[in-house]
Amino acid sequence: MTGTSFIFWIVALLTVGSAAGVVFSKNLIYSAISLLFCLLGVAGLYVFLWADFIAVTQILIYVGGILVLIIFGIMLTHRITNVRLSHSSIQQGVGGAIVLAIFAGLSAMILDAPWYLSSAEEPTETVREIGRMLMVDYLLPFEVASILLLAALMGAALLSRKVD
Amino acid sequence: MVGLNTYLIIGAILFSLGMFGVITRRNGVAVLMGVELILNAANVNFVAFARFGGMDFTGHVFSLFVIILAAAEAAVALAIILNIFNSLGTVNIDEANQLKQ
Amino acid sequence: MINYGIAILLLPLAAFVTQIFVGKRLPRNGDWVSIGAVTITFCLSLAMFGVMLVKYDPDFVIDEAWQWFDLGSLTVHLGILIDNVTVVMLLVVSLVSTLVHVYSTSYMEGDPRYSRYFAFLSLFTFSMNGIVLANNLLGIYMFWELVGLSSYLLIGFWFEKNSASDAAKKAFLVNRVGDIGMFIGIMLFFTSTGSFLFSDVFAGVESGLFSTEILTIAGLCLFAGAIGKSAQFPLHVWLPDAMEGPTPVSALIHAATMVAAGVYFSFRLFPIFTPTALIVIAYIGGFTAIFASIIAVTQNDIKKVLAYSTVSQLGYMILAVGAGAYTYGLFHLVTHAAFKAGLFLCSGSVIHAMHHAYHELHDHESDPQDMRNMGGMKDKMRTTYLTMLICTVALAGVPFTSGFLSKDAVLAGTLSLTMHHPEHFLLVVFGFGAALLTAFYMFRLVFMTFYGEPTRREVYDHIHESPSPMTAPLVTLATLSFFLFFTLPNLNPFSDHGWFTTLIQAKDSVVPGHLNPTAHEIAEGMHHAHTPAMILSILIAFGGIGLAILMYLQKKISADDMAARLALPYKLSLNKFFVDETYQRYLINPSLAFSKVVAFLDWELYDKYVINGLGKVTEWFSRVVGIRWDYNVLDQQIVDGVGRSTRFFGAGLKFVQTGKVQNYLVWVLVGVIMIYVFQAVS
Amino acid sequence: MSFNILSWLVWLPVAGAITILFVPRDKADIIKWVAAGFTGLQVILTVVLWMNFNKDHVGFQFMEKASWIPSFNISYMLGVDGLSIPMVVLTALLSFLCIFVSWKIDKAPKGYFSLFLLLDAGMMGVFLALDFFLFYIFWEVMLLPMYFLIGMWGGPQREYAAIKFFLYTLFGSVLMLIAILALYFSCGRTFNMIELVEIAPTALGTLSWWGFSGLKVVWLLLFIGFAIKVPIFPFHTWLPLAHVEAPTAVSVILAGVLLKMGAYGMLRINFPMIPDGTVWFAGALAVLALINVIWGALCALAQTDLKKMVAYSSINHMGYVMLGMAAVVASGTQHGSNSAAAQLGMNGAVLQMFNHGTITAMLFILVGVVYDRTHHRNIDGFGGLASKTPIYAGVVALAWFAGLGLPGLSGFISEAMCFLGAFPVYRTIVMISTLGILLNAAYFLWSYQRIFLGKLNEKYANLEEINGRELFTLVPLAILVILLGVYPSPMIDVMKTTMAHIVELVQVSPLLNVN
Amino acid sequence: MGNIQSISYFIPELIVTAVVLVAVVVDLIVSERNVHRIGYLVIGGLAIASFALWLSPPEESSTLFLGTIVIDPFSRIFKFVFLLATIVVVMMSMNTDELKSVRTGEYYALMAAMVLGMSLMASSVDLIMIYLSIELVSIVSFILAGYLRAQVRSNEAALKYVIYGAFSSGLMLYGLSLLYGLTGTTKLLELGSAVAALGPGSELALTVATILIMAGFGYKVAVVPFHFWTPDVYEGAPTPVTAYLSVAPKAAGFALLIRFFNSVFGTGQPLNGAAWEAIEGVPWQAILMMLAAITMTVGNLIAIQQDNIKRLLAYSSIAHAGYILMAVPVLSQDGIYAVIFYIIVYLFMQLGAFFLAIVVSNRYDTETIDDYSGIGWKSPYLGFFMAIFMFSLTGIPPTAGFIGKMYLFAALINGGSQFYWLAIVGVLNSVISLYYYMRIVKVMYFEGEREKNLYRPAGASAAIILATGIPSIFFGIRWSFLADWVNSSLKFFVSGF
Repeated sequence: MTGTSFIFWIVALLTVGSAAGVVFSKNLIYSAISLLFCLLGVAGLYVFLWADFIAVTQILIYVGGILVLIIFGIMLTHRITNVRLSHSSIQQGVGGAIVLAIFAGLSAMILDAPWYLSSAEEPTETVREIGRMLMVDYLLPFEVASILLLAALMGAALLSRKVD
Repeated sequence: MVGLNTYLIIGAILFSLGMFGVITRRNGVAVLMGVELILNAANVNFVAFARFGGMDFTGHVFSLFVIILAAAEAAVALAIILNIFNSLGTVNIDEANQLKQ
Repeated sequence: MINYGIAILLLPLAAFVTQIFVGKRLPRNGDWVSIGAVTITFCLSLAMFGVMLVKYDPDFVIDEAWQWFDLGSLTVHLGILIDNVTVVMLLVVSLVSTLVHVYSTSYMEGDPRYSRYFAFLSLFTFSMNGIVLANNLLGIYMFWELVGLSSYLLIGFWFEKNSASDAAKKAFLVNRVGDIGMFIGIMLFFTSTGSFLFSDVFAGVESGLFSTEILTIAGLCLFAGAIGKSAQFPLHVWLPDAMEGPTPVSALIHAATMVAAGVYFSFRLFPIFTPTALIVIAYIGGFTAIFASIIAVTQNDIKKVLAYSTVSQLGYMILAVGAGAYTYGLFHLVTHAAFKAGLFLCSGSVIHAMHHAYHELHDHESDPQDMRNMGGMKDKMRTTYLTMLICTVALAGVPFTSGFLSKDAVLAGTLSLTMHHPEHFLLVVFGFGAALLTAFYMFRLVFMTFYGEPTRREVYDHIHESPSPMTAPLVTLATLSFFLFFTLPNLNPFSDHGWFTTLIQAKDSVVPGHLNPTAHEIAEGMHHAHTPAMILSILIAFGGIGLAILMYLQKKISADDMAARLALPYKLSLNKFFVDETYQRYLINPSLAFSKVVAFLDWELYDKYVINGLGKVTEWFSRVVGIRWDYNVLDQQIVDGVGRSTRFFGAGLKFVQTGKVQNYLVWVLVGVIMIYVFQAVS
Repeated sequence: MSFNILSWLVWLPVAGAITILFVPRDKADIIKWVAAGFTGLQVILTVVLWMNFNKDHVGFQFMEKASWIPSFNISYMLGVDGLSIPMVVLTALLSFLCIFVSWKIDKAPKGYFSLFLLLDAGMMGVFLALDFFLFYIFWEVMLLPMYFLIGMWGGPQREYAAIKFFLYTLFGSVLMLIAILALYFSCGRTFNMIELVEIAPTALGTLSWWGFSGLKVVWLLLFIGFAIKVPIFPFHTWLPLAHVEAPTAVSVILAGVLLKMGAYGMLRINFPMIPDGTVWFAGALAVLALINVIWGALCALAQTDLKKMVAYSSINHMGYVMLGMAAVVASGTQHGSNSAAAQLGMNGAVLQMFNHGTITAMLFILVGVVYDRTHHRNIDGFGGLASKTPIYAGVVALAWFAGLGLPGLSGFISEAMCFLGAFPVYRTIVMISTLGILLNAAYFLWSYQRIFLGKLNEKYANLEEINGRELFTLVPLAILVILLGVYPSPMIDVMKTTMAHIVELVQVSPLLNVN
Repeated sequence: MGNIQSISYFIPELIVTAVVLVAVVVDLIVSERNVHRIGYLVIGGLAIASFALWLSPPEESSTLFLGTIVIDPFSRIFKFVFLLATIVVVMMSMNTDELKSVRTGEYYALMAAMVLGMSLMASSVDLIMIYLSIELVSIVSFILAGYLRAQVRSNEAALKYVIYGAFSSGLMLYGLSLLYGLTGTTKLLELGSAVAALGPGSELALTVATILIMAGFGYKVAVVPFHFWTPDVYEGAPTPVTAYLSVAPKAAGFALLIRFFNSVFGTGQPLNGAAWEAIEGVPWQAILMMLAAITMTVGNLIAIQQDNIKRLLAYSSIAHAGYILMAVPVLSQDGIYAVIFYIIVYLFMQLGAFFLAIVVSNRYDTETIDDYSGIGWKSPYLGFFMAIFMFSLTGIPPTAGFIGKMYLFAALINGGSQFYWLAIVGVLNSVISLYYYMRIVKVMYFEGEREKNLYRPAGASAAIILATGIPSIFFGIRWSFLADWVNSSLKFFVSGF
């Protein structure tokens, strides 16, 4: 086992482990913290996948944006004095069974499927290519995304406004 | 060298855990975290496929859009959860059940 | 002639229509319309009769048919057949009808539905003439049912009495049973010949279109109609009940004419009956003759006695057809029409008198028809007594009467048959036995009514002879009971040779293969049987009369003793062999019960549970789903009666919709897995 | 022909309905007279139609055709032939009379009469449409006014009856829709009935439904649609309920016209278009007819509700129609000439449809007359009415005897024709079903006895005699019943050419020649 | 076509975008009192967009923006549907009492944004674009469903909707990623041939991807078992929004579904008359047939149980989705024809029915069916049109609903014998649906008595009722124009670039 792959496995384990923490932890804050590590781990995986730009975006938007949003959400919906911030689960039995079944199916599929494979060199630069695609090939989605964000912004502001 | 399948399996695990979280968590915020896990699972897939499919940047672009959308969605969802909290005083999804008939 | 026929047919119909619509507004409630119509009919018939006598041609026939409807490939014709038989029948019908009309003006006087009564009588005359004139099976069937209708209307004329309306219904339904058989027979013949006309059917039979078996069945099916109409066993039950109608009606319809239609029909059809069919017919006739006369012996209601007597005499006629002496069956029909109508009208006269007597005494309880309430009336009702005696003698078959001639011929035919086929000796026993009993019970009737001491003096004192409109017909009919009218131009009282036997001659059977004896062979056989039959029948007639004298006039033998000694036969006879009770118990009640069951099945089971409930399965299914996944089963079970099960099924699914979003999501995943499994399986 | 008489027949009632909508709602008399006027005009038009009808013409007359939806090859096409003209006359006559039967309706007369006229238009349309699609539209459109008429003006269980009727018939008609579409596509995309008759007998041969022969399935789907209307056992349970709950005039229309549509549809569509299916199913049809006859009669016998008894009698009588129709397969020589039995049966069936229409209309009107006066229909609850209301009793007797098939009244000859037609093919079945005429007589006479005979029930000592308006509605029917009973030729002459043609079309089926 | 050239074909969408932006800006400026006037602004803007769409070449068929979307007659007719539905719903929103208490400027802006999203759904040919457009529609829907912040049930509707929506789109996204992984492309027009070229062994992965993607689409068109959000959301959301959700996004979902399955899992025929075929290995046709059958049955059966008119219409809309879905797996021109025709007809009758529910709720303050008692007498106008809509939804001639259904069944019958059972299930479901639709008619007419003071809606309300009611009848009698139009719209853009 090379060092790279050792690190990879660490990251992978971190990702999976903290993902489990997110869904199994009894404390909401712990869940949030686990999510942080999970997202970081995913970013790490991106690095291994030669997607440095995505990794950075992941950290910026996910960790810096979404996670903060989530923690704000927790804070706003729980009194800070409430130390435990415990939260419980329902239908774990049936849910677990179903999810396990699905996971089993997915695994079988993953190992079985003839994925589209093509060897490639590690790109020296990813940002330029991604930028070109966003500005040329995917210009329309890019613009639509802005409308979407505008709508979401409007909506979020509208909905979280105090009822007059 | 770690192969494609490893990433996919990791993705599948994240996906499954995400689903599990969404299904089982009572707290709305926690449910949202589950959703994020699912989206991340898909993203891992996209990036992994991009990497092993000849370094196709389409996958990267896709995952970028997913991240953006996740943010938008999270914002709206949290706004809604806050709203629920304001009116019901709880964020437990199963207690938001006035519509049950 | 054909115009006469049409006029005879339509005049009574016109009278009926007039009476129904404007009868009440006419003077005398319009009875003169009906009487006029029927009298003209009688005159026309008489004219036809005259023509017939002038021609004096046994083969005289007019057969004309008109298209009724046309289907292109098939044309249905109806028409009129006039031959000597028709003329004689028309004369009988119109004569009796006219007399009854006249009689009724007095008998029915003051009835609130007087005009309607005459309308119905006219309707009957029309229908009966139709039967007689029809030259085809369908036409006969149609008028057959129409006489049934008029019979229904007249039996139920006093419908306020439940017994009358019951009897009317019974008459119609029992007749319909026979008619169904008749219709099937018609269908059988029509299917192969494509025509209803007698001529076509006979030609078809002769050319061998039918196998013997089919012919037997078809013939018997047609005969079933005669069983019903002529009240043969086992469909005789309606006739005694039909006495609920006014007595003139009984005389006209239920003695002289309509009930004889079956005989007439069998007469017409004789050429197509196979030997098997004929034997069955003979047995039915013979059995009915003895069976009904046994019952008549013990009846106390004057009209019931006559009714069973009619059944018995009809049995004779049918027996004659079965025995091959079918022209003599018709002969008996004609002679019987006169004296039996006379008997009924006489009894009507008696009843009328009794009724008035009771009426004057304000006695509404006693039965004016019960012979036990009568007695000694011969002095008070001279005309009635005498005419009735003459008719009774005729019915008993005493020489010098018409009844003697015809009955003797029938018995001769039977004897001849038995001589050729000794295995059918029972027929002779039936025939002569019935003759004995007939003589006995008829004189019993006369003695109980007119002789002896009156049962109640005060009633006796109020008895008066009936008015002349009533007695005149009696006299006419009694006169016609003498042999003379039937043997002219011959005057031999012991031989039936005369215009009748000359003009109405038997025809050969058209059944192929010479299975039946020819007319000549039958005549031959009868000729040989004639003398023994005559001697025997005279003896028997006097034997029966003598017995009656001993028991009821001189009271040498106590009737009660006899009854006690013959307890079982007496009981059977008195109760008419429990035929009605048997039918009620084993046919009618089960049918009604069955109809209730069917209606229950249809409405309470099929509709309620199969149609309205899409099945217990769905209900069960919804319950399983409900209990398994929902906490609020009870909340949901608000089911209004409408569309119950569909709602139930719907309810089951509604339980899944619990409102818990995560529960839904589990379902989504389950769905995903299910779809996967579904595709993997397929 | 410049004057489109058939279109006038169909759209005149619609015009009447629209006119009524403009009459102020409190002017009930005007509304009624408008309705009477328009339906009366319709009757006059049918008389004109009848006079100008060419009896010897094979095929349709007074055809009208206009393009409607070219892209789906749907056209507006009307025509009349010997099969439809009796039905058209019946519809017009009954609609007209029913306006007077409904004279006493006081709840929302505006709605009632306009719906009634729409119903009239729908029925006319069904009998006149020659485009299958148009036919279906009219078929369904008729349900709507019927639903409202039963549901709004009916008896105590009217809501249940209305929805049950609607569900039942819709069930049948949607299956029919599938069959119509199957025919449409397998016959080269046409709804034109005339073309379908030419194409369909061979075109369906190749169709297969999961291994079943397509033509049988299509035949059955159509059959179920029509059988529900007839109604044929076991699709009959809507009928007693709907008839009982509906107001009198609507019961008259239901029994008098609607039931005929089922049989009409079979004769117009199933028989000529899918002769193979017809031949294949004819035996079963005869059995179903037998069940209808016996089952309907037994149920009628057991009823205590007079109207329900009459309703079941309709089931019983429509059985005869089916029996006559089943005779269509009688090929070869019977009754002495070629396919005569088939023609006898088929003509008998159509004649019976018409006659049952008039007779049952009388029956229902008469039930309505007594119900209006006594407010109940319990057969055992009357007694001896004949002595109080002799005219009424007389008319009832006429109708009752017509119902039980008394010769001389119209029911007899058509029933006899049905029997005679079916007899060569289905001996046993016909023999058993003749029991039906005994049961007919039993329930009619028994009910007549219980209502009219015997001692007068003191409750009804002041019962009113039938009035002029009611007699007016009955007399035309009575005249028809008697006339056609004595001399059926006018009706038979009109239809025989068409019926012969239909028989011919059915008997081309190769299945027949195998036997 | 390149980005710059594409703009000239993108004008209607650009106008819609402009409407969104203008509405947002105007909302910031105008006073509280006049804020509802933004509705007119949006209506005007959408009308202009419609006009622009009308002017656009109807037969034009090409890709835009470097293969992210296409314009073709197929998407064009759907865009009309979206615009029309939105205009009607905006008008409805301006006439409902429910929205009187809240500030509606953003509401109308969001509606316009929805049109943009749906238009893109109907014309996307790139997985990224597909995902993005679905999300745009979803997120706007979440917000609209929760628009009545003061009402708990509206909040709840939004919460359920967002969780459900996020979850479903997550599943779909995962499925899309698998598809991408199998083929290495996101372009729909390439995916078809790429999928077809996949060797054996790919069936499992393709099936999983199909099912997961179907979960996303199914959620959008509310197909069983992805329908669970519908009743709660429909009941909780403001009624006009419910009406909107039950029509427009569904239509968009179907447009997307058809295009997606045609291109990716079919042989990609341009609807030129020939039936196309499904690729081998993935039985998505059978799955869709199954889902269609289950969907309509479940929708109808549960609808029977409903006592609330909105819930009833919600469930019935599930059933209608099932009917529409029936014709999709036929894979023929007839099938798509029927789908489009039905959607157009459905738009009128469903929006009409919802609007009448709004009018009744405004006037009589009830959503309970039993409280509709006697409305036919109190207000013949409302009763008549409600009855028309109910008949049309059931599919009884002479209403447009019947014609729509007829086309659906026709497509199935013409499709071949494997579809007959589905047709029979479909017609039987129509019969079931009769029961609950007629219940409303029954309550309206069979109960109650004539009243003195009749209620007659006026002004805009009457206009909306007529605008939906008249087509519901008219298209049942003369639909040639519509038929021809739909017929001419049956063209996909399919060839590669």
